[in-house]
Amino acid sequence: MHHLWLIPILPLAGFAVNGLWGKRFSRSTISTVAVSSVVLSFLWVLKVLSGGVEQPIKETYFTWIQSGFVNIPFELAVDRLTAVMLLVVTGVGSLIHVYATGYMAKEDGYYRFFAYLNLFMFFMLLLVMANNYLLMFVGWEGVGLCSYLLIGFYYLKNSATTAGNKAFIVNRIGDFGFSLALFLIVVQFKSLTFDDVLRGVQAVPVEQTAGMITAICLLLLVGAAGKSAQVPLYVWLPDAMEGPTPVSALIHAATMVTAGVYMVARSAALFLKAPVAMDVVACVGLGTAVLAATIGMTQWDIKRVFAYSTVSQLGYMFLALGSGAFAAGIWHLVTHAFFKALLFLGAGSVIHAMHHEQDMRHMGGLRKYIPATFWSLACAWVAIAGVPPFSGFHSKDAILLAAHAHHPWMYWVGVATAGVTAFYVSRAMFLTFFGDFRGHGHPHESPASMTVPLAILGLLSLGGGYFNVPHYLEPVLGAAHEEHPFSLVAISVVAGLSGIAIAWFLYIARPGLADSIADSLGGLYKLVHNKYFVDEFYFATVVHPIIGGSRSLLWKGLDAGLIDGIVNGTGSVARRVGSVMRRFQTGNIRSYAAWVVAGSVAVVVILGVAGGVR
Amino acid sequence: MPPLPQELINGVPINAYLGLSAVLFTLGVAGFLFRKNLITVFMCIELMLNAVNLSFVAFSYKHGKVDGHLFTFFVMVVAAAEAAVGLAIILTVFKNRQTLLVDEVDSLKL
Amino acid sequence: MDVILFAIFAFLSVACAVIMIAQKHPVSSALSLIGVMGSLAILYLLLGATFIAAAQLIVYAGAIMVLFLIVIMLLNAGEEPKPSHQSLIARLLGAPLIVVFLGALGFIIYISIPTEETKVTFAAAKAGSAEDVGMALFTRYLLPFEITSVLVLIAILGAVVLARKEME
Amino acid sequence: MNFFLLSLLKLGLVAFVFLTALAYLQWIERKVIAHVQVRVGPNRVGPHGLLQPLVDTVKLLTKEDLVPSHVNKFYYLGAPIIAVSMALIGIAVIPFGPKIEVFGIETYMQLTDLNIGVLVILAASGIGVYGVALAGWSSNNKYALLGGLRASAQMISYELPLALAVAAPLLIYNTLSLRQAVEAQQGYWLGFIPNWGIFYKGASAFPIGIFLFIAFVLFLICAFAETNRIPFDLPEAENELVAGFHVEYSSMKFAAFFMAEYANMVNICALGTHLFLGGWLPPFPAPYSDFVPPAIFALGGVMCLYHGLNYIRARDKYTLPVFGVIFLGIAALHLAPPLKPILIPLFWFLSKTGFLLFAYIWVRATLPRFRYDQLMHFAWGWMFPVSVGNLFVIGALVAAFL
Repeated sequence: MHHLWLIPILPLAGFAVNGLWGKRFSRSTISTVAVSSVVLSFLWVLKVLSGGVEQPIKETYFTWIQSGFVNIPFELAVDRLTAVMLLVVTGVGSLIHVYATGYMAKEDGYYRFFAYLNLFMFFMLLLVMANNYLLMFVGWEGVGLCSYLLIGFYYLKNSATTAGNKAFIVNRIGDFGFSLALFLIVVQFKSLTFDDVLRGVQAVPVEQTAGMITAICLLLLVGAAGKSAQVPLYVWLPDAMEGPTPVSALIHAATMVTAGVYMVARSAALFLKAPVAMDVVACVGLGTAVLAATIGMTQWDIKRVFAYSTVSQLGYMFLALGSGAFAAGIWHLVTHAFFKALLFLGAGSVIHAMHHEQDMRHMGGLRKYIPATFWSLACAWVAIAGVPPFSGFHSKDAILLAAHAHHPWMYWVGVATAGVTAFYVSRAMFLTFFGDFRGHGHPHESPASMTVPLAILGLLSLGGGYFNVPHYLEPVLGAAHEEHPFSLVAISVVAGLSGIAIAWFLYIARPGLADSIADSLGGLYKLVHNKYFVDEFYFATVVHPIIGGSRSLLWKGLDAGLIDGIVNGTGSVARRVGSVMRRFQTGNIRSYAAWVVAGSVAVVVILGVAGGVR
Repeated sequence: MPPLPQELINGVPINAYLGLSAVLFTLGVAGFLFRKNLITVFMCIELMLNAVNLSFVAFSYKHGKVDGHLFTFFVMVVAAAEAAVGLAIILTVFKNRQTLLVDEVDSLKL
Repeated sequence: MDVILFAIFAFLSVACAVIMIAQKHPVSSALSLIGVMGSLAILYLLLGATFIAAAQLIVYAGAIMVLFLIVIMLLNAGEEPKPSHQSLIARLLGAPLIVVFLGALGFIIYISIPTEETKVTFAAAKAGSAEDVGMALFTRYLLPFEITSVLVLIAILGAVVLARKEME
Repeated sequence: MNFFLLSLLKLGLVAFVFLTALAYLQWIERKVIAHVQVRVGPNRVGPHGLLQPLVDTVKLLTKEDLVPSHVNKFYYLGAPIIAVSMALIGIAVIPFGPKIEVFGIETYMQLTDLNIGVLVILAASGIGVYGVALAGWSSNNKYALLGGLRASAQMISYELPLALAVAAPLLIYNTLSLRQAVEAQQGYWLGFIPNWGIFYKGASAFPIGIFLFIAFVLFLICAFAETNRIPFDLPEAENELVAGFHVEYSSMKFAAFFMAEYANMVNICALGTHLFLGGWLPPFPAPYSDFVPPAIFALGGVMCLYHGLNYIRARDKYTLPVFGVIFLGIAALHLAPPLKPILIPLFWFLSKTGFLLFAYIWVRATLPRFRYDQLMHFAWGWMFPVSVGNLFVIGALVAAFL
């Protein structure tokens, strides 16, 4: 008995304490409760994993749902995949909690923030530890809820609440797909437990159930796309940056958005049986990567740049999954968690230093004002740009090689995207830290509670590539192919470096050249800068029709017309009947009683005639 | 004392109990119909409940099960609740219209 | 023995019931009702329902009827005056209805359960001790029990709301 | 031996002793209060006023029994009967000791051992309310009516926490019969701590007695209220309602109410003794405890003799030696083999009950009276929640440890 339940329960307890009594606590108490709860669960994870997980650890607590042939236990399990996720979630989570105590120090609703954050940790841990799809779905919805709450944390800002609603609604679409997938799984495998599904998949020969399994996989993909911001459901993630920066780092970079990746990896067995779905996944991933990367080149808001970078990196992970290298995907998930969390936290530190200025055009030259932030961000920079031997290089490399093995053209697109990635990150770095200071006010370095996590994450994103995740995951996800053709590796590295170089050329060597290029591109630049007008497109095609339709048809027609009509009709009929029946109502209790007695006499007599109650 | 008939010596026939309960119930109904005092009427309801309880217990003796006792128990609890609320209502009625006659309290109509 | 006791207390209960609906004064009715309940408690004992007998005394005689008595005393409800107007149907239909009712009930009991079927003797009682009742109450009848508790809660609230003074 | 005859015998014995005890309880009360208030108390009739109860009884019997003209005769006369009979019923189910054997007849020191004994006592005290309520109402006197209403309201209010407090030990002993309840408290843990209700440990790993002690305190408070004793004697609050519900009563009917009150006290104290203080069980293991009662009596005797030899008041010259001899005699009886198994348990039972009764008197001598709203608020706002919570805790513990 490893008492796995402790891992999710601890943050939940933190949430309960802060949520119920946080209003009366001092800030130090709140942060102590919140941070310690997460750190404790991190330590417990370490204790559980210290025993090694050659055999998956399963703990069934009670039968949750028993209905017909479906029996869903409340069961937590830890295998190596979960172990990796647990380490990332609780580890990075703890760092970000620590960071948040510094970042949010001056904000209102301090206890609210940390209560939500702990609740999120609870649901995320539930998600990764669940041993069946339904429990996973609970965590899935829970993290969605928390992300909604935290995006709308500054609920006085209209944009924040709108962003929250957007995130929530777009996620609903994904969750709809997911739940459909769950229904299909129940129909197909008569169970929702991962093991049963795995067994079922291996049991039946492919050709019989290919259609069904493909459907399941595609629906799962819809869910994953919703949660992990893939085309066409990625639009909520950039807006989600309205939330506080630690939230963007924890939820919208490191953990929640990777839930989709985790889910697909968890269902690897299913996907492997559905090559079509695999290709779809790969294409979606690739498309997302390219799209987001190109948009990222043209944004001025530092957090938005990193948001699009997140989207494109997630695209990479899906590319990996689609090309069958699940382990590589998870690996990139881990490294990405490190350097993207770092990027966001760094951005947060920058914003903190700039007194909540997010526009890169008003920054610059911050290198000398906030060195600690700069150097830690530099680590993330080289990591994401794929500069060997840093973490991003390894995982991205593994993905690209897998893509090459899958479809060579995917490799080339990926490489291009890698270049673009390197470019926009370098652009952000140059605009922020180099050149001369274009802002106003005096930037100040952030407190230790923020810089220390930055430093730790910096080290991780430098060295994180040497956790050989694919090797560790072999028992779960099968062996990754090992050969590293030097040429391919070299090409991707060159792409990355060239991206950096171009950025240097455009923003350091020849400042202003970039704008002129943008003007010369004209329409194309506008198209990209306005995110391909995707939002506008959705509004025109989906949102407006739905609103209009429900107003005219559902409200005016169905509700006001039909339902009210039925209700009023019933009422009037009742009144007409009553106008007759009220003659009997003299208001005298005893005459009612007499009637009752008469009725019972009738009953009794009939019974007697019928021959008693034998 | 006259000697009892033999078939009565070895116990009371169950339907004597049932008959007793029927009689009590009918008396309760009669009281409900003919009494005019709200409280008395209310007590007649209690009497009916008791009569029914008796038959419940008798039946559960007949079947050698305890279920009838539980019904009786529940009836008691419900009667307690009913008494609390009903008497409160009676108090309010008296407070508002200074009467306890059921015939006076008949404005709930048309 | 059983027969004698049954005869005594059956007679007593009927007599008390008659007195109750015959008496003019509420307090007398209440006391005679208590008499009915007491004799019923003895009959329960004869039927082997020891727990129910005790509960009958504690709950009915000990609590409910005390409430009645208190209310009667509070309102100082005296004799019933001649009613101003009363229900026609109750006056006309009442008596015959009741006679028919009793007759039909008796007939059903008579035809349903032959006299010689079950003989009630205290010794032969199978169930009814506190253990049996409790066991059944908290296993098979748990849900009704819970619901009843909620009902009682609601009743308490209702009584409080009805009886409290109007706040100015 | 014939069951009925035996029961009649026991009945007569218990009735005689019990009624006498009631009479003397009142003497004891007067004495104790007197000494608490540094007075002498009744000391005219007989040595140390020992014959006072007798005289009181004679006086009450011979007093004119007047019935006010404005009362409702039937209930006015019935009320004291109800009160006193309901009070006396309780003693029927209370055991005084274990199974004994006299002249070869095996019998229990108890009138009848019902398997619902506790419920019977509760029911009796519940019906007893009518005596008071009817007395108050039928006296046709507003003080009496107020007293009766107060009494009935108070008694049914305090019956709930009382029943809940009583339910707690029953939950643990798993019986409703007082005899089995006492038998469940046999034994000692750690060899010397008695396994009584308030120290109960039994087979459980956890000393549930702690919570039973809370229940015991609740029980005592409710007992005071249930018997209309100070500090809860609102029904007869002299300075508010003259004498409350029995203001219109005189002579023996008046005495009947007092008898009822004292009988109730004795019953409820005996109940408390059986449920919480281990009934007739000695406070430490038998071989030693058997010598305690005779030792105590002997000590008393010796002291009496000593004080009698060098006396202060002339009277003591004769009385104290007599008492000394009597006490020594009693001590001797405790040692006599045939009586020993009867007297020793009886001694422990009576001493515990007597202690509780003494607590009654003690409190009466010390505490002031509540105000009525305080009384009710205390019942519903404090006693009831606490007893319910306590019962919950004990239930959980029983489920966990027993």
